[in-house]
Amino acid sequence: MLESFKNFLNSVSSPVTIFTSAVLVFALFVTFPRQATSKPAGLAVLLLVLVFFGIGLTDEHFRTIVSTPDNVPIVGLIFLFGYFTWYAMRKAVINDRRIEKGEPTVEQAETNEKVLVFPYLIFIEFVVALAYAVMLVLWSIFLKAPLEEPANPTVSPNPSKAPWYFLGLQEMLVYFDPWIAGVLLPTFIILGLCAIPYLDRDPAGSGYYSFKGRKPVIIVYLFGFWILWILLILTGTFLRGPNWNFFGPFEVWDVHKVVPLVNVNLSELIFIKWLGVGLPKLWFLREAPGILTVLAYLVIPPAILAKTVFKNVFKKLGAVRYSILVMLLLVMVALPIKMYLRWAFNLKYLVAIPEFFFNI
Amino acid sequence: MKMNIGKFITESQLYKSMFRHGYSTSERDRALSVMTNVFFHLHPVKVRKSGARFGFTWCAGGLSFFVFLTLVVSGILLMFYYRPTVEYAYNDIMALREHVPFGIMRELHRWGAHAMIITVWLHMFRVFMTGSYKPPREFNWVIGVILLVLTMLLSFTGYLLPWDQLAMWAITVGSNMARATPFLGHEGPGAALLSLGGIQLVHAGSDVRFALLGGRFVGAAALLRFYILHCVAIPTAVVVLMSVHFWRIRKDGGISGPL
Amino acid sequence: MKKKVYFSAAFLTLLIAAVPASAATLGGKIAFEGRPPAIEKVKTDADPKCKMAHPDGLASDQVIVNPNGTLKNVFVYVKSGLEGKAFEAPKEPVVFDQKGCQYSPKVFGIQVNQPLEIVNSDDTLHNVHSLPTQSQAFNLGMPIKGMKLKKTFTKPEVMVKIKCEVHPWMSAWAGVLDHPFFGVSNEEGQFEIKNLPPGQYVIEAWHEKYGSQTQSVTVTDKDAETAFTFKAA
Amino acid sequence: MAKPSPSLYSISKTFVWFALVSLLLLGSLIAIVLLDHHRDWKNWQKKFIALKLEKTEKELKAADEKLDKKKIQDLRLEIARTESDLKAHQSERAARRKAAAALEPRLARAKARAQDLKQFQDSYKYFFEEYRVLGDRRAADFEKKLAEIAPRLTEAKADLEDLEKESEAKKAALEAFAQKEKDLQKALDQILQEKTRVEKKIANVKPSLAKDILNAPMLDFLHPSLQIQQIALDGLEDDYHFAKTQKVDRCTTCHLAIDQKGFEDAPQPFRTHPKMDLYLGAASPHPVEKFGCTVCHSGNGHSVSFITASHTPHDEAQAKEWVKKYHWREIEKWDAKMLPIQHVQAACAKCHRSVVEVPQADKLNRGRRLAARYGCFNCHKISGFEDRWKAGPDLRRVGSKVDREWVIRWLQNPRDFRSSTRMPQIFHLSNTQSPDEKNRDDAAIEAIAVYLMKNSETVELSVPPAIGNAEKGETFVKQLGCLGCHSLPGIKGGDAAAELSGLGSKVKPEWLYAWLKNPRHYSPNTRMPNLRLSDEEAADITAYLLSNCNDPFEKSAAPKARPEAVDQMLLDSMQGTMRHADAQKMLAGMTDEEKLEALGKKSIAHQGCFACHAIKGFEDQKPIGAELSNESRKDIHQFDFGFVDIEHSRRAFIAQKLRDPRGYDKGKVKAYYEKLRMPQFHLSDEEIESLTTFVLSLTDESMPLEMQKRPDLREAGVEKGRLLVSKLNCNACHALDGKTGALRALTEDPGAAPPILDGEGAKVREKWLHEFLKNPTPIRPWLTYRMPTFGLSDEETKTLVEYFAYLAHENISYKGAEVPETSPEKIEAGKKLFGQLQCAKCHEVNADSAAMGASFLAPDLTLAKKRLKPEWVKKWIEDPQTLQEGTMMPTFFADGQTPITDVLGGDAKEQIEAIRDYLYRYEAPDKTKGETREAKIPIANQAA
Repeated sequence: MLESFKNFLNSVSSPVTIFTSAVLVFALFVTFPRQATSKPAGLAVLLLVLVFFGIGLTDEHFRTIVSTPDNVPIVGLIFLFGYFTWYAMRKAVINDRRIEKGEPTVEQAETNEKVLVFPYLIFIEFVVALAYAVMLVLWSIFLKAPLEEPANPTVSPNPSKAPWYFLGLQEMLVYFDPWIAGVLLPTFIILGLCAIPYLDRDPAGSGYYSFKGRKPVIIVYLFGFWILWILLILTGTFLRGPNWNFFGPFEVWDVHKVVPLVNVNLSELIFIKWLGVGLPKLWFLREAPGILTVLAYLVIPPAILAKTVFKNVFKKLGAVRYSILVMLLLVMVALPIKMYLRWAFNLKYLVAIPEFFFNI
Repeated sequence: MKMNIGKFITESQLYKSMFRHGYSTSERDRALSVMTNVFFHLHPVKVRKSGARFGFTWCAGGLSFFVFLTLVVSGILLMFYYRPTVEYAYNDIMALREHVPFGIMRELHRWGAHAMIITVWLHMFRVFMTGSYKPPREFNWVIGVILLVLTMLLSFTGYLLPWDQLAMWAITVGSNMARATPFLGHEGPGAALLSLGGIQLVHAGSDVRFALLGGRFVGAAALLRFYILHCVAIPTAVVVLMSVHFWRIRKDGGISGPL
Repeated sequence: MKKKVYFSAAFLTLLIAAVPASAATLGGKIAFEGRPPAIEKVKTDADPKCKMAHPDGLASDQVIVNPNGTLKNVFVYVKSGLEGKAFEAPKEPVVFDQKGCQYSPKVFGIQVNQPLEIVNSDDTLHNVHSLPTQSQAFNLGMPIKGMKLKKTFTKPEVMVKIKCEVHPWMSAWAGVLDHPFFGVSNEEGQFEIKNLPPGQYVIEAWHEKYGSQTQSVTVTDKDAETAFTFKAA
Repeated sequence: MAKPSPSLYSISKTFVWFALVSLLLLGSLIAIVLLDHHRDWKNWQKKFIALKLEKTEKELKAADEKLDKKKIQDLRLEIARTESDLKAHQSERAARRKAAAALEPRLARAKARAQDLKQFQDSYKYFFEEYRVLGDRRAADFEKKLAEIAPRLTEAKADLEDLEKESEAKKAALEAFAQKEKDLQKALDQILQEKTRVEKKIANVKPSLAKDILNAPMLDFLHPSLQIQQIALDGLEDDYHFAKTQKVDRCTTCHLAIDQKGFEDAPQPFRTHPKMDLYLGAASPHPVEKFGCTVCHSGNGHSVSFITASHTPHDEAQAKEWVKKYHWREIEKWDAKMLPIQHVQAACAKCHRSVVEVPQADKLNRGRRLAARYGCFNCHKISGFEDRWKAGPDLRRVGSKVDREWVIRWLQNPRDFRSSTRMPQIFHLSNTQSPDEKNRDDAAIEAIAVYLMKNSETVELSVPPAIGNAEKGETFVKQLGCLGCHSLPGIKGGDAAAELSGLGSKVKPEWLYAWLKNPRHYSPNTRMPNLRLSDEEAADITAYLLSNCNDPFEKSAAPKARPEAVDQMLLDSMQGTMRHADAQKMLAGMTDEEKLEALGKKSIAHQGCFACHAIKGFEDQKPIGAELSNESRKDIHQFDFGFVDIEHSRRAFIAQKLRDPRGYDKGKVKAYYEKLRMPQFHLSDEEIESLTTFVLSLTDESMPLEMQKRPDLREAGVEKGRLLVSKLNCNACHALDGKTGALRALTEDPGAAPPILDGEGAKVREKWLHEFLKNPTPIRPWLTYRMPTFGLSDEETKTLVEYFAYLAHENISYKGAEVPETSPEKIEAGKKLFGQLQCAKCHEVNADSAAMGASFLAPDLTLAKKRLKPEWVKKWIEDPQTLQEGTMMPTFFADGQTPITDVLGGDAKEQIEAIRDYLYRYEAPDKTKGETREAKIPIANQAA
């Protein structure tokens, strides 16, 4: 019974199912925030996750991976961020309701009252800091820091993984070349984060939890954080085994697992499969469709959007900021687009110019 | 009699020179507690009631700072035992595990580092959800983002120091990406264009990864570089930026709240 | 020097004191059942001197069944029951003679470090080659009539073979022990172990051809009798 | 005054929280301190202290029992009596003490005066010298001062000496009173010495409150009695991959008595190391301070805990026990795991390189021998073992020996023909069990047979001159020494060469006859030597050996290759290098026989037969096995355990590979030519263990040169010889170099056994040995065993001569027979002694002595002068037993005494030399010519 359940989970899990279902769950969460942040819903999800872990821990392989010292924080992170997302959303929903009713938000209600830092804030800080210290000490007592064999440049462990907080990037490497996944995307993430205050200029929602008034901003942020960052980290940590092959949560990491690598480039798709002619010899001819596609992706949607959905935004931000905003959004969306292209068409590169290490 | 001794102490010049004021529940004493204490003085005397609530801030920023302090202390203790050379690094870490008194400092430091990343992410998450990056706090948000990146770099540079397989290969995987930096990495797009008289300027021995590692692969030079980055360079930057961060919180109106 | 004598005398006294004054003699008989093997004659042609000594040929002394149906040359000794006791080696040697191209005695007991005096009473080259596994082996050539040599065994071992490399038929057996409680059956098939303190012992009887047998005996302060029986193969 | 600020929450409730978290933090900090203080090794040390205490107390009891109680009692009484005596003379003592004390101030003054004067003198000297050089006139002043002070100093010194003498006398007088007591006390101490020593030891060991305090948490930095023990090894290093650090072993932290005698029966970890004379002991070749522990045992020497030290159990049962006792688990992320005890000898090879056999490492040596025996070195390149010979027979002329059918039957499963064969099974193994694969195996077998026959040269064979007598043949086989290398059905012999069974079903008589007459005629590189058989002997042996047949084998089927299987296999093999259609075309143009030959070639190449057998067409092929030079350090992830469910460790992999070489193919989908190829040797468990030890010993880990056992020129020569000796299998007959000759053990009569060769180098002349090895001639005519002619090359002969010489610590000289110089008198004396000692009784071989049995014969002494070294002859006559234990040669000079007193003044040394000198001029009388010994000794003309 349990085994067949685990086998079922293993067989249905794949990057595409996990990613898609996460996106669906996310959509549900932001579409029905009120229901999602109700206590029963929260408890139900908590219970579900606990049951999953409970079952999982009976599995030797799952237990090994989850209890690897450096993976423990990620398990904690799931619960912590799950809870705080739920909690923040809950507060936002409460405030939204108050705003609807014309009442001030919880924070606004108290906005003119000031309390003495000593003792009220200081005490909270101290109690929390002490509790935090206790947590750290207990963590240190019960979990030994890992120490493997001495470094050996001639023997690489399989899989070799980056520290867990960079595993999202390592997971992106499946879909993009290092120069994008390892350099371009992180740069865009940092720049994008820095740009948030300059792109979201709506003064509403400052200093209190709210959702309704900031829906697009929060959805984009949460999508980026949960789906494109945390989910990828979880996949990279728990579901990627030797040779960076995908493994179900209860699947043993077999070094010898072989999966077919039948990815093709866009140029091959077009010239060989669809047109039935050979690949052009010149790289710019060969890659012309890909380059055009990428350029079109970067140019056409902003123009269309500026006229339609983002009309107001365009007006509010002006051309420069609008371009930056759209560019950031496009790069962000490029990741799931590339993922789905890969899953649907085995597409390897849109543009493949290995001569210049320039592959997209 | 007992009271007298207490009084004798609290009224002595020595005591008064140190504490200056009493410990009573009077408004004045409480305000003085904050104002006359260099540590508490990070805070204003009074804060917005909503901002003081745990439910609002989750104390994530404060905890990030606190765990940073823990890491500084445990890190300094570890520095007494650790030598960043390929001959000794691994042995020193093993010594911490096997027999050095309070070798648990290493656990505290490692788990503290993980905890700090999580708390910093949480802090950013909270700040975003309360819209606290909005004017006038835009720039402090930017500093916060930089601090977040620095936090991860601190952890990343520290990851190499045990010099075991886990460390070396995590750093190898992480730093391999630098190879593909456009123009600056020898396997990055555009690097081939940078040449002078047909001689490649960016190659494995001159690219950005080489600069980071001090070599073509993760070796003795990388260990030393990461050590210095981990113990000196990045913490200094973090401390400086943190000061700015804290100072700006005060200057931007304290813990955020509805306008 | 005198002091030493004094001490060893004192030591001996102590030893004697340690052994209960009452001691018994364990005697017995070695019976032989079945048909005695035919007496083999050995060829002594190679050495004229030996041939002269035994003109009619020399009978093999491997198995000697006495007229009274007992077996000669069986070595009987206390195998266990004396652990933890020490016994001084006697000064007087065991004499081991080579006479008429035969060893005499054929089977004998000797204590560790007790001197073995080897005598050649023949006017021919004799050779005494001991083959112990514990002690140092010796292989002595004795070309002169009447010459004597002294040797000892340093470790207990039952039995040590002694043979001659010149005369293949010559062989003898020595039982080397760290105590004096042993005996060899004589022409009557009798053996005697003297001065045995009371106690529980395992006694073993050994014969060159018929192997060894053991018995448990309890010795009181009275003389006791026991018997072994060897069967023809 | 502002209005009071609002409150956020109740402060007093916060105090509760505050208190709670503070207590929790305090608790966890205390937990840290306690956990930090609690270490496994401390518990072990405490247990050891208890053990040691128990032991020492026993020692104390023993020491106490040994004491002469009566004597102690007497001494004590005596001391008490002297003390009371002393009391009676109290007043006199006081007076003397006073007198002595009175001198003290005077003495001090005199001393001070002498010292001061000396100071002045030194100072004057300095100034005088200084000024004199500078030409200052004050020099004169100081010269004067110096002159003045000298007598004063002398006087002061004399005064001082007088006073000192006086003071000493007074003190002596005072002490005289107590002298007797002191002497008595000394005597008492002497008696109690041992007891006091043990008592002190106990006091050191015994727990005490002070020790408890010093071991307490937070105080244990001061001077704890429980401490980590470590051995820092100067010459040895831990290899941290491109970085090396000094090796440090902390094993002794728990293994506290590892190098102390007396704990042989103690429970682990306190047991004394076995064989202390070989390991750890200060006088042993591997003292613990120099070698530590992990260099042999491997594991993590830095560790002080059971698990991280990487203890490895030797079997399942121990693993279970450890889990129970120590919560043991295997640490995955640590490669240098401790060697399980049954394979620990693998570590010897780290330093003992370039030796054929490692002293005392029986299992490793056995593994190496087995590897040579089964031809492991032929298929697998292993550095250090490149110079090994092919394990299988030469097949370049096999057509003259056996027929095609026999080869087919043989390859089906060699053990069906001969259960003891070393030839492994190659076909029909666990990974070729499907009908298709079986067909392919059968096809490959016939194809190999065809190839071998087609590519075989023919040898000229001669028919035996007469029909042999099998019975006589059997006697010859037993008597000539064949059994040294060969066994026969029902007759136990050596196993270095093939068991001679079923030959009647295998070879043709002409071939066997020719082979026996001269093995090299058929196979130029064979190890089989030439026994110089006469035609008749060879014919008899041929008849005897052929009388043994293997009927079931002869009747067994010799499966034919199916043409479709042959075609398919050829197509598969051609696919790699040509297109399918071309291959088919090529195939169509071949006859069946051609196809088989082509497939045979492919199959031989595929299975690697040529590695062990010389086969035409494969002279330069590289063997197929993987290189094993660094197998013990190969990354564990590179071992493909497939679907075989065993422990993932090197040793488990190797053992399983040896047990079932094709087993790792289990459950895998592989094409015929992709399958594992190592053949099945049908090894016993014990052989597998030894071979595993051997494979685990293969490492390229470089040890510091000074740690390695590096052979000098002589040792290298010995090693070279040892290899040749093992190839030629000299030990099959001779006892030599610590090995008992196998044939000697089989021979009841030691005199009839092949000679012992220990000390041969000191015994025989190099020139003679060289000639003898090249062309052996009988020395001991009564021996039936025959020293064969090995057909050694000059180089090989030289190797052997050097080997014998170096082994006996001799220098090499190819000088011929030198006769020691002497005088006629001495030779005359020698002759006399020779007679009196009756040497000829054994050393003169004649019909009468032969009748006594071989063991009573000794070598012909006429050969001595050419053969033996004069120095050796002297030593030999003096004491043969020391030179060759167990020899039949008796000593005539027991304890250096001669039995003959009337020759050369009864001087044993002189006599021995005389006999020797006589021997070098001795020639045996030829009785057939009626010669007597006397007549044959030409003393006069030789002594001159």
